[in-house]
Amino acid sequence: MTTVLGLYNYWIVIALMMIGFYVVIAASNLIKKIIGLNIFQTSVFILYISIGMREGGAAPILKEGVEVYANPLPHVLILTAIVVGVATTALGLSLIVRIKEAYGSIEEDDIAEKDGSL
Amino acid sequence: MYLAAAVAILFIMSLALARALLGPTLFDRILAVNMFGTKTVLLVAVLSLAAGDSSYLDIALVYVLINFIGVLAVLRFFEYDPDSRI
Amino acid sequence: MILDILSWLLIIAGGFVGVTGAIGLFRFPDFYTRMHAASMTDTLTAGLILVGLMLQCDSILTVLKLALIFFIMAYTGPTAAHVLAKTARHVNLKPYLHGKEDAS
Amino acid sequence: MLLVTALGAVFIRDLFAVIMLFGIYSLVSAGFFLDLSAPDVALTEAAIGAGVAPLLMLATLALTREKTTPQPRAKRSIHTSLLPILVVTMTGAALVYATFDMPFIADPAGPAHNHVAPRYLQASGAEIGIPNVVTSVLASYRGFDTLGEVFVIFTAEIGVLSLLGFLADGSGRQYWQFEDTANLRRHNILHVVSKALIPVILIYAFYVQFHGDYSPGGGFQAGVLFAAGFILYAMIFGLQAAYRVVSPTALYWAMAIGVLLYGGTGVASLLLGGNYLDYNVLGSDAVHGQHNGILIVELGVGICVAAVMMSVFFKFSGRTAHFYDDRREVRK
Repeated sequence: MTTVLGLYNYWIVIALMMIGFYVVIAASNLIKKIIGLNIFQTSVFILYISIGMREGGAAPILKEGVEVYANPLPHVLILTAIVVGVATTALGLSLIVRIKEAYGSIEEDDIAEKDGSL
Repeated sequence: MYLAAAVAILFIMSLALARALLGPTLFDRILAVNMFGTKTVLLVAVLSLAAGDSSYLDIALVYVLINFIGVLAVLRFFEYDPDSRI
Repeated sequence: MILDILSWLLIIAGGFVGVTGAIGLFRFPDFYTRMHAASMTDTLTAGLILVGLMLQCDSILTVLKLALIFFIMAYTGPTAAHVLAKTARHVNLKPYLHGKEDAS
Repeated sequence: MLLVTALGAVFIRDLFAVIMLFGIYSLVSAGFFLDLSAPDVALTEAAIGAGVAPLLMLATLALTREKTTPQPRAKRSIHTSLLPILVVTMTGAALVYATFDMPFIADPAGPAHNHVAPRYLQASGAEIGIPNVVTSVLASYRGFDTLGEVFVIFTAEIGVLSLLGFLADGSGRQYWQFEDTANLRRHNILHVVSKALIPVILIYAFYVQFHGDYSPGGGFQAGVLFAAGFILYAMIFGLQAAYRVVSPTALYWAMAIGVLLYGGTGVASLLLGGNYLDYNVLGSDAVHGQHNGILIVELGVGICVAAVMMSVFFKFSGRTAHFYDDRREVRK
């Protein structure tokens, strides 16, 4: 695929990224914002992995008689990024829990309202 | 032939996805997610045989276990509030 | 050769049951009937396709791995379905009875 | 399919359904990774995205959801709903325009395939001697990166601990002192089935941990899987039973030990005359040294990740137990 259709992976990534972006800026619920961030994050993962893929490449586990492997470097980066991603998601969620305890709501509008009245 | 099996499984998965999107009650969604998970396992198994790489089956096994745990995690959510209605 | 045909028969049967169950999941009127379709598909399709694949592969390790997946699926699938149905009963999800619309 | 799921996550208002869809979304993207021949990543994404992340989100939802259904919000002004769409479309268009300079998918001439990656693929067989290149790059060539990632996970857990690790109700009670009413103990069949299943999960986690040199797997995936086994135990038998098996304090120690094991390996190689995290000096020859180094480092990663995941789960559900405990007292 050497035509312009060979770029389809980027377009999928961009579409996902924009969906995630939209959720982050448009949703008022904080949990939903976190989910948007996660969708955004996954789109970056897909970008890396699709860059690392090669035509007819096997998984990067060395075997007899296989010549072409996928690029292992993006795999390593993304593998760690996924685990770090869930750790930071946990941090964000715990912030949400604290916000709920302090403000009694996780809707952005309510929180802004309370802040304004203080 | 592997392709045919994969296509059949993908078809099942898309119907399950539709049910998860439409699902009037939460339980319909949980059911669809569960079914989606098991079909992913089958898809991975078919792909692994088609690619001739048995190490993909390890991943399928992880999917089975995680799927089970995921469903239970959701059900536990209902236990908090015995009065909860859907 | 016979093994090949048998395996493809099993895989086709599995695919057929699966597609039927998926249509059931999509079309049935309420949760409990959908559950019937889905859980039957979960076990039967998985079993047929996995056994079909087992007959297809040549290394004993792959067969063992597939068998392990099969057993764990046959073990967890019905359990999950059982707990799901029980919880649904517990929170008073109403079944669809006698054509009456029952808003639950 | 990925797009449909993501869009669904945008439009459905019910948070519970969104979380379910997020689980599906993770499974689909894991399948996509597998199709792009990245089994290690698919394994991680399946365990994390479909297992742990929705679990934490559900716990948060249980803690924050409203008792009453929220009022239908007043119709937003056109200004607030159009602006995000405009911003998103413009950013998207700019990014699509940028893709025309990117290499085509699976093109061997792409820049990502022509710097260090071929060296890893060609030389790691002789230099490190384990078949899974991902593991050797992870633990050896890019050991510093991974050390940094482990520190990030550790720090994130410290953050969670400082946010949720104590209860501010002035009673001096700890979050693990509350009866967990949400256990699934009354499901007898489930009880028996998981009793048999949990050892299988734990053994499988060890397989993923120590067989990671030869097949997809390694410390990160094994840690998550191990934690998932314990989380299953805690879900079914209640948190109190799980605390008796692993006390929260033991988890803090395990986290620190995991990180120290990784860092200590580096110091050991320093003391033996090599560079930091240079495993060549850890064995009788370079290849053996690499083997030992990778094994220990992966073990450190596994311990740290498992402890962090369990600890985060304990905090979230311990807090949920406290939340519902208070609520019951109010009702009385």
